[in-house]
Amino acid sequence: MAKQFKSLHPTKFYRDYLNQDIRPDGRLVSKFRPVIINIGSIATADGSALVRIGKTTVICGIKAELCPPKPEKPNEGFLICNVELPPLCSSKFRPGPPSDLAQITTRFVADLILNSGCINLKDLCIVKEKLVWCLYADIICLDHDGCIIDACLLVLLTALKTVRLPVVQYDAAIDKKTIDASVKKCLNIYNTPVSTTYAMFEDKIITDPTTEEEEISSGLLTVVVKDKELCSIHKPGGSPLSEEKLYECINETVNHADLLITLINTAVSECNDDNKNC
Amino acid sequence: MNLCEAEKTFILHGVEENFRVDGRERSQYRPMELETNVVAHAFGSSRLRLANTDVLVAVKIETDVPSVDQPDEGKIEFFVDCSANATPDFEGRGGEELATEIANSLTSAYRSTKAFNLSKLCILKGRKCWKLYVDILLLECGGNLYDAVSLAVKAALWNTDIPRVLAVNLDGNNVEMEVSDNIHECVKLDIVPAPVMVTISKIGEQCVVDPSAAEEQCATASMVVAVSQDRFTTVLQSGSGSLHPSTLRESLKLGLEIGSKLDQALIEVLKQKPAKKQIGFLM
Amino acid sequence: MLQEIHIRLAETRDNTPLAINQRVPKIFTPGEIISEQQEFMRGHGTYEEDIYLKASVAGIKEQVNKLISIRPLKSRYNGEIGDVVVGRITEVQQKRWKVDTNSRLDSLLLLSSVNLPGGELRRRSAEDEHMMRQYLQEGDLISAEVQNVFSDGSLSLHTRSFKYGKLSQGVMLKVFPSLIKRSKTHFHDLPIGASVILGNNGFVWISPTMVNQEDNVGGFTQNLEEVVPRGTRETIGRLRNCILALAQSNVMLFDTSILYAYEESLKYNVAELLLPEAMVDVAILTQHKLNLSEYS
Amino acid sequence: MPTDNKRIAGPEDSISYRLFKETSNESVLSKINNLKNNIRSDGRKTNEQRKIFLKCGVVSQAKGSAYFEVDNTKLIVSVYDPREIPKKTDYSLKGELFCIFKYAPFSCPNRRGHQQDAEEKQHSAIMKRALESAVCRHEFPNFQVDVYVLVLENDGSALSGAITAAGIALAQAGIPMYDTITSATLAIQGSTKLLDPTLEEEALCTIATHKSDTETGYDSHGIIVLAILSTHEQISEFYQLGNLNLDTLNESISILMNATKEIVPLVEKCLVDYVNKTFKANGQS
Amino acid sequence: MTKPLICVPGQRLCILDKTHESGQGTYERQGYIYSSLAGVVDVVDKDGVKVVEVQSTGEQTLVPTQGDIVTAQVTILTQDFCKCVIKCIGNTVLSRTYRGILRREDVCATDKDRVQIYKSYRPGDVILARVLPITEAHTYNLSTAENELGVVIAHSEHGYPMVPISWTQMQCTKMYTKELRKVAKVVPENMNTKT
Repeated sequence: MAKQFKSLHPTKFYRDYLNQDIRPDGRLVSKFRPVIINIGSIATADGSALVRIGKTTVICGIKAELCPPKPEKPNEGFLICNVELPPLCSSKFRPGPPSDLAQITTRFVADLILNSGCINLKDLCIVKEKLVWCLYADIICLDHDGCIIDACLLVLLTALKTVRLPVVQYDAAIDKKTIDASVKKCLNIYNTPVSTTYAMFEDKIITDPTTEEEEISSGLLTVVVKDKELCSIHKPGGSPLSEEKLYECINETVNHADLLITLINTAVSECNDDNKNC
Repeated sequence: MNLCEAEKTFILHGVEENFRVDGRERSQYRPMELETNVVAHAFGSSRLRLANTDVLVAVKIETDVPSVDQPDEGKIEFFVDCSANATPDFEGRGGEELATEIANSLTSAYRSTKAFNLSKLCILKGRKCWKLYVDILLLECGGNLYDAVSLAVKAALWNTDIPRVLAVNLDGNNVEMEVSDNIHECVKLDIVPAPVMVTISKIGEQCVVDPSAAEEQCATASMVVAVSQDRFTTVLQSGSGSLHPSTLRESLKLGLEIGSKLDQALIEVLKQKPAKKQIGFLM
Repeated sequence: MLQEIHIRLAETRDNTPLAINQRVPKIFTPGEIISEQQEFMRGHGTYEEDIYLKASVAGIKEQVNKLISIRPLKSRYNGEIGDVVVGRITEVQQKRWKVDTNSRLDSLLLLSSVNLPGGELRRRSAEDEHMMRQYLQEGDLISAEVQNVFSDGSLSLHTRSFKYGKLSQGVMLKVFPSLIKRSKTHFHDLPIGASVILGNNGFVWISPTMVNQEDNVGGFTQNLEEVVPRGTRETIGRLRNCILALAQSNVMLFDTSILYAYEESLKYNVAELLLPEAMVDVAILTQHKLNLSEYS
Repeated sequence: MPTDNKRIAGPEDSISYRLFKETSNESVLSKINNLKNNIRSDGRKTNEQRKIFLKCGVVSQAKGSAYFEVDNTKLIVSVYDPREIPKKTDYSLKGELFCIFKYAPFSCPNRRGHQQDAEEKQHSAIMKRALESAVCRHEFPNFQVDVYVLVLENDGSALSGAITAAGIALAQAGIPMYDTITSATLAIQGSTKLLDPTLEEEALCTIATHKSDTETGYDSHGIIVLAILSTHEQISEFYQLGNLNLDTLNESISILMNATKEIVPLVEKCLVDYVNKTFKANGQS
Repeated sequence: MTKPLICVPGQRLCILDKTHESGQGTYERQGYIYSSLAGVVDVVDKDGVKVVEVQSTGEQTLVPTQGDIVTAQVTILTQDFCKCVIKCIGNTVLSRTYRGILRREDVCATDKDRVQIYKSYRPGDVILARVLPITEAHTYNLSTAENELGVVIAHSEHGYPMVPISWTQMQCTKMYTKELRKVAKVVPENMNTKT
């Protein structure tokens, strides 16, 4: 009967659980789900990573291409990142143009990467005014079970750290490009912003919510930190939140961030061991 | 239009009897009528009528830059328009799926170099080439679209005149091209090996060619084979349905046989003196 | 294989005019003056402008006393009460079926206007409503009579007679409604072993002749087991091709014209009747024979 | 192409750096010659398939899902509950399948767009045809079942892999099916028939070559995809490209029939494992 | 627990004869019974005939069919009908809901003409209903014209649960106000099982 009840009165079903201080998936209210990071799984990409937060799965592949820079920024390359939430990952999404959520997430992640300064676009310049790298980072969600921003940010940063670019010789006089694929360079990543999401349900704050929890919650909050500092807060509407609770969330994020960054670095270092010439 | 079970049974028994509703045998084609050079502004055009199926094809030519992967080849692109005139089912975006499927099948069928040599369309390697736009308009649907479309396309390409290029100069990055002013000085493409498609429908336990619209509804599975000079350039299924391997082999054999005959008949007609008087296609 | 594949060029087609010495009726085009005299009454397909009566559709003039109307050559079916029609079910709705009868709007067949199995006087219950798809479902063909014409021109049909109801094995053809000649009966059991229903709406139904029509009570049965014998099948195929040949040459369709065409077509085999030359030939010969019988 | 303002677009004229790579000494022709001599770059025999890894139930939000991997070809399929067919109001006795086949932008040597291109649309149509005859469509009249395929990395035979994986995903979703469906790809160059071709082999087999240096006639070449319902021996999809004669086609059918039969036990094992697992879980709860 | 007999779609289960019948999750072809699901084989004895069934171990994929008893939630009321979303078929919880419509004439078995929708159902009510034959493609016609069908869970205007006190009335558990409903006679024990 539990399934029927959940289907008919999801909120009541959930409240009953929370009254016992436990969530339907067995977690405590402030408990994070396990995170798994896997790197370099896509050989056709120049950098790739796969992240799982609980059941939420996202994959990111980065393709490097060559192009002339914008006239107004002659020594900057491009980093184009897009988040796809295909209908494959959840029944919430329909085939066709990107959903609102996908557009919002794309924008948020893209802005965050540029503003946090974790990557310097000038590093992507090959010959000023002539040739720069354009990195296409496509993040695709394979399984949407909540906290999509957290997963996207994590996977993007990890993937960026695995990017290996070949050396390019450019002869501007005859417009000739020569690629030396035997030597590959890493990209400089200056800092690692990570985020965690919270859901508000009645008077409680739920850490790292699943899709079901996100749906019945009265509002979401995403906190992004880098180097133990607050980087961004994303609270798209919903019920109001007291200052005190907000601080709690920020502190919790800062603590959790260490764990995530260690995880990224462990994963990336394994790859670097395989790739000594980097 | 949906048929009722009794009508389907009648058709099915007829196929088994080798006497179809209109009196044809299983491997018999309906008579066709072909007209070429019907669109004055096109480089080549044709119109084919097969019973109630009516197809108009026009070929337009433009210059283009060859793709990076194939720098010494020209391009050909097929576009099918299922107008709502043809059947009310095509209203809105109803015909889109069928249109892409037919266009895709043509692209596949013409892809082999042996069937259609794109290198003839190259003007200057990596710089300039001809691009053929083959526009197909379905005026009326009376079954067996693939066959009718492929025949009409072949006829239109047969009549296509490509302007003769007199000289090509390379000036820095720009390609300058001189085309013959004389309209009659044109190059014809070698269309003889171009594929024709044959649809084989499995109705009951038998395979038939040239199914009418009603017969198509009774088919449990349909194969489309594109035949170019006794070889297959494309085989695909149209519509869902499954076949036993032996049926597949049988229909491939039948398709090849009919395809070759069809091709022969078409080329014979195309070789006849080109049309002088115009017959409007409304007649 | 014996069969040839026929592809001909359009220019080789000859548009032989049908029967040279036939009285070809004058065809009026829209806007053409029909009459300058004012004593005539304006009928369908006409309008008055200034002092003239003009045609609003392309067609043939029909005059009943003072009433002048133009019957369009090509049009959708305009139903009249009492017409026999052949139609196809397009939708099952609450207590009624929608039927495609070649009219501008789909026709209606009410659950209360059909004979349900179990006799005419049976009470209709809620169960019947739930069984509607079992009686007639999408795609099924019926013969029916026009019971009523609504103000928007859509038709209400009924099948409350033994001769109407669901159609079984056979072939349906579509021709222009104007080619169907109105006559006392539109059901013809032809002596050549096939039955034809010439629906006023231009839908023609050809089927094997029913041996025992009494069985067909209520008319909701279809015999899917029965295999139509080769002979009957050939007759049906020939009739089909003949009717199409006549329709293409705009010869009116009624039992005599169909029978004449059938006789004239016997010199061809059935599939040969798909060739345009043969079709024209059959139509000309039929018209000729009709003219002869008309004069004699 | 219309501008896509719902995504962040990159510069218009960027090109893959791989195009400027120094071409390797081995030219295309010598590669083709190797193939004609039955030498494959990965050392496989011509009729040897790569090892297949299959797993179902990988997407928690989907009703059914499957992951398929052969060597570097990786793809994921998910299936959802029947839903209303958009823009369709008339009654139909049979349900439909709605397939979307998509390559991830980073899955191929050259970057792919976000929107479906002609090839992907064609693959979607082929999948729909192949799968529809395997599914008991009368069990969900008026509805469509969505099947989404995402190729994460393409190293050849992606379409046949997607069909096999979709069959598993449909079965896991509890959609009634007449049979399990398996599919395989064959690439042909000259008289060589390569089972389960890699991406490079697929590309080489679309090129028409001369029979030998002296002759002018072209040699056979092409690609065939075949999907089969194994128990009932029904071919649900047959798709061929290239230029082949009847004998080659007939031989190819036999090779592919055997190849698809080899996959059946893998599919069955995958499903049986799943049933076992859920059955135990149901027993415990 | 005996080891379950596991099968996959297309697996031939047994011959089709007088003593073996094809049940849920199976189909017949050329004299044999085949499985159409991946699941566990179950043989049910029915009047001496063995009905072969296959039970899916995961969540079943079902769409409502004529005669099914469904659990639905009322969403919109009008004079002539109320709209609802179907959430369960029998005991199976649907992961995707379907649209249902309950017409005025199908609310009660008796006194059809005097039924008023707003006196029978309110938005949010959970009802048991039977699926009528399908006429429109995307909406299921429902009926509650049986004693066992009607409202099973409802909340009063004040938002508290209500309990049935008669065929036509329910009472708020907190405020003791009475509201009109078409109440289902709850069969004790497993009310959702298919009849």
